Amino acid sequence: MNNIYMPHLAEIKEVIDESPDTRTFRLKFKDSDTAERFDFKAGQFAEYSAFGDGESTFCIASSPTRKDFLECSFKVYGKVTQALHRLNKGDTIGIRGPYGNWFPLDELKGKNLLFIAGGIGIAPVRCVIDNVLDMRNEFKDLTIICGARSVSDLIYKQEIKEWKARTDIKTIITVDPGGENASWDGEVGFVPAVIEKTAPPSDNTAVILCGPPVMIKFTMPVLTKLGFKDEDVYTTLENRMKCGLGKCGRCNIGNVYVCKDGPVFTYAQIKRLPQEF
Amino acid sequence: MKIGVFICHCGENISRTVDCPRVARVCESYPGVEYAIDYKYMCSDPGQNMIRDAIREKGLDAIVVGSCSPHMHERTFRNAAVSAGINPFLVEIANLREHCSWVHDDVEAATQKAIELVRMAIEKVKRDKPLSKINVPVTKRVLVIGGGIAGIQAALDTANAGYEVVLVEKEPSIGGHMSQLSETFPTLDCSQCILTPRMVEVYQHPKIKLLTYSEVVKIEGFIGNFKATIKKKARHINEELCSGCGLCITKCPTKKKAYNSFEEDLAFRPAVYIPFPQAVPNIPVIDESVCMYYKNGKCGMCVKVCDRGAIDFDQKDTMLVADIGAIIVATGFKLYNIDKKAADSKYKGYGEYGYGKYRDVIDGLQFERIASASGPTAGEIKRPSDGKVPKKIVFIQCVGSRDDSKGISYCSKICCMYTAKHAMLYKHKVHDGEAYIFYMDIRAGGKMYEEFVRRAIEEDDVKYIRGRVSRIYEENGKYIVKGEDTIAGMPVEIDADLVVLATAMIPQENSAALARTIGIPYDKYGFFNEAHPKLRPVESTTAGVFLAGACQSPRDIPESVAMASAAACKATILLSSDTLEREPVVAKVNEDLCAGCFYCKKVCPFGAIEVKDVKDMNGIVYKEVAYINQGVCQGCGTCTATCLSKSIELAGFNNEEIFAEIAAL
Amino acid sequence: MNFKMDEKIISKEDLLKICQDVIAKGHTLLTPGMNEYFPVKDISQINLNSSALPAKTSYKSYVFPRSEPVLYYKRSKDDVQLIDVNVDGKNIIILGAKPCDTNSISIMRHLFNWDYSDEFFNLREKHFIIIGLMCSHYDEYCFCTSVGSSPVSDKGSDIFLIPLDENNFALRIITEKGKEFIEPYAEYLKPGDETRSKQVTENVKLPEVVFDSKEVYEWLGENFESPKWEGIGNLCLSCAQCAFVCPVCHCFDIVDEDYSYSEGRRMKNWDGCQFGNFTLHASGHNPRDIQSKRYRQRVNHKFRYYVDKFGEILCTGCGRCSRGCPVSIDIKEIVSNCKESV
Amino acid sequence: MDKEKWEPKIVAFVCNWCTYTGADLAGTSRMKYPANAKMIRVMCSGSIDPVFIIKAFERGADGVLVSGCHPNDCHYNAGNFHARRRWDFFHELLDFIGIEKERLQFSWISASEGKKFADVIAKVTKDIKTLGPFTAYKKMNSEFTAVFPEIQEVVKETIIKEKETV
Amino acid sequence: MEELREYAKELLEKKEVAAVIGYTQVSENRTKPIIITDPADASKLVFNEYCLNNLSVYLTKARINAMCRTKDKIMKLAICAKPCDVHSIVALIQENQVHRNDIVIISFNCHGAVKDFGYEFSGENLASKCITCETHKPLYFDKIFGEEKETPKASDAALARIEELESMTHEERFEYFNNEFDKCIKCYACRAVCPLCYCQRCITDKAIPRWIESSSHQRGNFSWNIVRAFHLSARCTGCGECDRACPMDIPLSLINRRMAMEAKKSFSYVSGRSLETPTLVGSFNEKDSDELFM
Repeated sequence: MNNIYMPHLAEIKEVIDESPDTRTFRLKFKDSDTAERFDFKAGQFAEYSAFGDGESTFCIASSPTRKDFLECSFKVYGKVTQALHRLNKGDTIGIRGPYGNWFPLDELKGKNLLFIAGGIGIAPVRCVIDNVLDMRNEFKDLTIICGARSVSDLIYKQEIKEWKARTDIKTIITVDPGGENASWDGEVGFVPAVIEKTAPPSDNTAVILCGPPVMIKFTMPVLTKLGFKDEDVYTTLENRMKCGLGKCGRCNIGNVYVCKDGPVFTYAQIKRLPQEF
Repeated sequence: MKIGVFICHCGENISRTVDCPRVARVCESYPGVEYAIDYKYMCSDPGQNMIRDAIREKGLDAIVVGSCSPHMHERTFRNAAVSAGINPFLVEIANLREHCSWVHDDVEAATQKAIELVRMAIEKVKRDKPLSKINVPVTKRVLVIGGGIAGIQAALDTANAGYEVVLVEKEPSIGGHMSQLSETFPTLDCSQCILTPRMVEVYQHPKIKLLTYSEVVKIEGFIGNFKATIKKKARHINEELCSGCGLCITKCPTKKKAYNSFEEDLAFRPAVYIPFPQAVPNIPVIDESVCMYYKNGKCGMCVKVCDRGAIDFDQKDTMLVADIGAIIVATGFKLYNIDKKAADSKYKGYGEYGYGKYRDVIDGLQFERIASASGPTAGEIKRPSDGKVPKKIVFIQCVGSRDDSKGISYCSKICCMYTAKHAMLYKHKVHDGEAYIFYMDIRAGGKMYEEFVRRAIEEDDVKYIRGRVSRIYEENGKYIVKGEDTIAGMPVEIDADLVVLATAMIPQENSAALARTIGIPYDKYGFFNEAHPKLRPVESTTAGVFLAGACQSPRDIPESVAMASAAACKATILLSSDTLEREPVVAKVNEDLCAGCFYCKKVCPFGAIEVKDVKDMNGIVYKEVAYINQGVCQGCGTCTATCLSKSIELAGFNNEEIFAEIAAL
Repeated sequence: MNFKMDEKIISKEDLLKICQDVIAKGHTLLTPGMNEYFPVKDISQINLNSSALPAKTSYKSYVFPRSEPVLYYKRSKDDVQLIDVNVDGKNIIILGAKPCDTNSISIMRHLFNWDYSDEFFNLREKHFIIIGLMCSHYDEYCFCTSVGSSPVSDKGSDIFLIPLDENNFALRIITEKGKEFIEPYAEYLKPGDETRSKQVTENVKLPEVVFDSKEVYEWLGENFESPKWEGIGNLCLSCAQCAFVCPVCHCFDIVDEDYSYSEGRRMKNWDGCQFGNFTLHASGHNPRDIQSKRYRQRVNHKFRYYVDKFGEILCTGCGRCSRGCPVSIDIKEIVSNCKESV
Repeated sequence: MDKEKWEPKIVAFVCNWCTYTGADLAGTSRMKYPANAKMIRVMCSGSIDPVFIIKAFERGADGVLVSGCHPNDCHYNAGNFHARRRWDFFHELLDFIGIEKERLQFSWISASEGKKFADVIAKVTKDIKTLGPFTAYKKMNSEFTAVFPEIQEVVKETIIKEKETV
Repeated sequence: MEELREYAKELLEKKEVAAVIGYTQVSENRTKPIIITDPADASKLVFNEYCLNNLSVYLTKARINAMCRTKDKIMKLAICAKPCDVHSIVALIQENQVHRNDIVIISFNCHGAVKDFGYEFSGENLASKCITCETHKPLYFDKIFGEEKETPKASDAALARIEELESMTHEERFEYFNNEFDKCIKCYACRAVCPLCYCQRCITDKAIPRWIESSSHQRGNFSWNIVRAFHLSARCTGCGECDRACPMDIPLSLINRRMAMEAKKSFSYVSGRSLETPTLVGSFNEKDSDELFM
């Protein structure tokens, strides 16, 4: 029987502590066939199992262009993330996926890209960034604006360092006021304020925006002011999901099932949905 | 999470019945266990180093030690873990010695059980959260409850150490039972003579605030931060104005209206009185129940004679509130009232001895007053009924004590000594008198105690009869004491003039109610429980509350004084630091989920739970939730089990941890 | 799937003989009782009564169990072993299904098969043989006619029965599956008389059509923020009785449960959109935090979203949800009065 | 099933101050008692939730013991009094639902009653052995045990045996 | 009836109350709850033998309480309550969910309510709780309507059932209850209608730790039903709403009643009868029976 709820097993090859409550797992499928067949696009998500505690949904954080391993990052919130946090290198987890739609990178080729990420929202954005960097010449200017509550909450410090080192990307990192420390050399301020200050040009530019709802709420007016169109802003919805298959009904908003019709939506699409996310 | 498992052999204590290497091997195969090893003595220095090294080298996040009871070495292993950088609350102990190897013979069964015990600890430690100690400030003032010799000693020691003391005594004067005694064993020195200077010292001490005729009605708060509410009963005499001249007492027309309780009801007193001449403070009290003024509004003689205008008929009870850092409870004892005023229902009386029926059947304290130079007979031994000097006197020991059938199983400890003293005093005063003592055993353990009893027998010719008295009845002005001599194996009958019963020492009236007010446990008799019978004899289980004297169990004077000094010392240790660290095992409310039923508040034994208002955007209260004062909470967790919505968790023993233990079974 | 209507006549006695045989073959035969569709142990339990109200619950749980394992797992330190579940492919014959129930499986089929196929559902459905029975009674909660069905509709049935008189039924073979099922019993079938059955069906009193589903669809689209929802939300107590007795509600939850230290299973359990924690995020955020939003979701999902997505109303008009509602909230009344002001 | 060989699984929830310490004393005094009971230490008998007992039964416990300080001897004054009321109802409920009273037992054991602790454990173990495995509860897992036949053999065997007797 | 409507209208018009929670007629033998905020709607109120719901469940609903709190005024809630519903209100007051001064209790002289909607009121169709009811007059109220009438006689079938169950062996009882609980579909209608199940998040919805398995298989159902019954022990006032709400006809109130009998027998306590008596849960007596403990 083709059991759509049956996950693939993967081994935790590496555990990276990004911040006190956020972790990245580097995963490798136990079955090499699965590893070969597991194809995904930037923005898609998966269901990760900690057997005994359940499944949790988060995006795939590594780029589809880098196939030797899969990465995911999660923040400890609930039962499953707590259980995942207890696991060590060498332990086994389950993965179902990839699910959902993706950022339409093919359509965005030839454009400038502006990446805006806050908190754990940087995980899907990182996937896109890495993907884009692996085909750098297909895109024009790249700008990354990335925010965290404090320096210690900032995740992907290693990746950020690499992005910063590159000359073909403009990378701006900010922490919320009060979250800086003595050695902090980045910006201090909330993401919307930093965007307003940097004022990236809006022509021929698509925005990839991920972060907590409150950040998105305050960022959108700024983007509009800077001339970005709702259709050019791509973001993700984070409704609660269980099955990831468009069955369990949990993520239904209006006539979309976020897990199948999403999670990537343009801001224009989101505006047309019932505001239940 | 990487867990290290360390299995101790405890020499052979564990390894004799538990296959320690196998336990370690099996545990290593459990998820999350990074490292497992067994060792001869985990608590030894090399053992602890092994733990430290493993934590550092393997990058362990938490450890489980399979060893002796956590009550033995939990602290040792926690300290070891802390020194290697692990939070002490990420250490769990599996009790493989007391709960396993020592109580089982079968190696296979014991090993299997040991594995399961360790597995439970592993699962618990996986869910343990790091905790840190709670700091609370300390109020530098001690409350001493009870002004007997123990309370006096505790107050003086504490005050001399430089801390403020509030001494609360329910009677009009301090002094307690010791002030009633004639002479004290085994030295036969005058009780009043050694006590009075101490009483005066208390009165004059600048650090001691003395509240007589007062009672503690409420204790709130917690160690270092108690709040005591004290009821100062109306004396109807202005303490500020009274000079203690005593004119009101001598002029009071109600001369013999009330029994004098200080004289154990062997004498009378007027409506306005001081309990005894050396009373501290030397300020009288007006007894409303007998005063003419309160009966018919007339009289007022005392007002007329008091030139300082100190009489205040309108005085009311007042409530004082004091911030307190530590409490010393020294409420003492009372004597078992056999049928005197319908004895406590939980004890069965001694109707067969005729106490209360025959005026010449008295108890030990009454005899003390008769023998006392300041007593109603001015120290002459006279019997209460007709004032005749008794020629034959019978003392009966263990009346109430050591008698399960009457409800008291314990030995009152001091009766053997004071009865010997009584007999001796009698013989010293009535040289031709005969003194008989019925005893069960003579318990004279103590410095010079045995010698004292020997003296009574050998020098003063006190006749000891080993046996119980079955009945006492009156015949021709004599009291026929029928008993048996179990050594001679024959019945005994003595026609006594006076019978003195050494009745049991029992806790003060309402000791249980007081214990609940303060929040300390007590035993089935009402004696307060010490925290540990051997190692913490003067501490109650409630942090910051200490015990002194006979409120904890029958004690004689030197023991009471020693306990008082010890309690004072414990209290001053507590007060010597500005803040104190508390174990973080306290409960916490999830305010989002709390439904505000306050069952938790109802069950909290410490009053640690308060009502907290949750307001909406307009500042209107829309919900009330429970809030736990972490300083007050003692961490019993009763609230967590009572909470229906499971919105309270006890740190260190939270529900997830216990579920994990159950799941690992 | 629909074949040319083929109508026969069968006597009650013969029908019961078929039932007897079905049971003897070890198939499950379900028939409606007062509370539920129950497996028949003895044919005396069968009561083919067209004038009964729908049982309190439908036979949904036989195709979509209220709680079923989707996999078993066994953990050890470095590995996890997964064991797949075999859905028991036992034939289930549902005898006397109400027309308001027969349709339910085909409505749910869309959901369980768009893109990803839920084989748990499909395998069970494959082994279903639904023998519908015309309905001749309705109460104040019935509204099948308003959602495009009717008491005489054979939609969703493999075989449909129409009582002609006390002892005889017209037997319509609707699907190939039905045909296959009935073929071995051809001996019991007598030639049909369509005029007779037509006469019976035409005489059935139909519940009044109380709303137009298209209008409701429109209204819902325009009145997402209507104050009406608040009023209903205040009355509704947030249980999921309505969802759990509904023949087409299909939301579920997935949870793991351990059975021992290392073994356990992953369960797929019914869930209800009326529960407050249905959409609750682990972070504490809840998109549908109050009952009015949840009730709005329920109605919208049934009468608008599902139509958008799959072209059918997610409702069969059986009225179970309203009949069982502890506070007597009547979905029919709500949608039929939707246009009235609050 | 070999009833002689079968060893019951017993969970004891004990308070830290009295019963746990009493058990320590039993150990220090080298008293012997059966190894069936595994102890879970909580701070006070007042903090034991009835759901713990249900969880223990779910996890295959055949019997549960709850033990705390004697009345008035509670380290926290009154936790055990509240516990006493709670257990009165819970025990009555379980009895009504059809769970034998011996499956869940209670005791007050003070820190000085090492002997009593050993006796109580022996008694509970004996009672449960007499009652036999808690098959009624374990049968609820039968679907699961079919998948993992190697676990909980006991249950399976008893179920088979029961079927045979029927 | 007119008096009731007039009174409700007056309360609303004078803005003394934010809403009146009452009953309205749906069809001949059926009523349903209604929350009235507009004085004009007061005419929809009814009170009769078909007023079956225990409306006190609405008193703890956050959205309804929110109606009482406006920026400038805090208003009361009026509630129509049968004398037995007043017991629930008393329990809610004791558990700090409602303050006596925040509500207006409109009560009635009651002579019973129907067991099932849709049928005539009679001795046969009499709610189980009415058979043994001793409070035909409310214990607490602000306004009372209706005349005193005789309650139809009926036999106490529930008690007979309890006695019958108690005479069974443990195995038989376990079998019986396990089969009953097995029917449970975990719709939690019993919880939703229970006035005393007011928790913000029920124990069964907690995932860390998972207190009760959410699956509605035998084990999960068994746990849920035990915990539900235990949490209501000594609290349940016997309104019987759980029985009525249960779509699977599990005898929930039978267990509640059995536990209430225990409260009465061992502690002489009946829940929800007096505002002065302390609740049984959350209090203790040193003299409570020690029988259970070795």
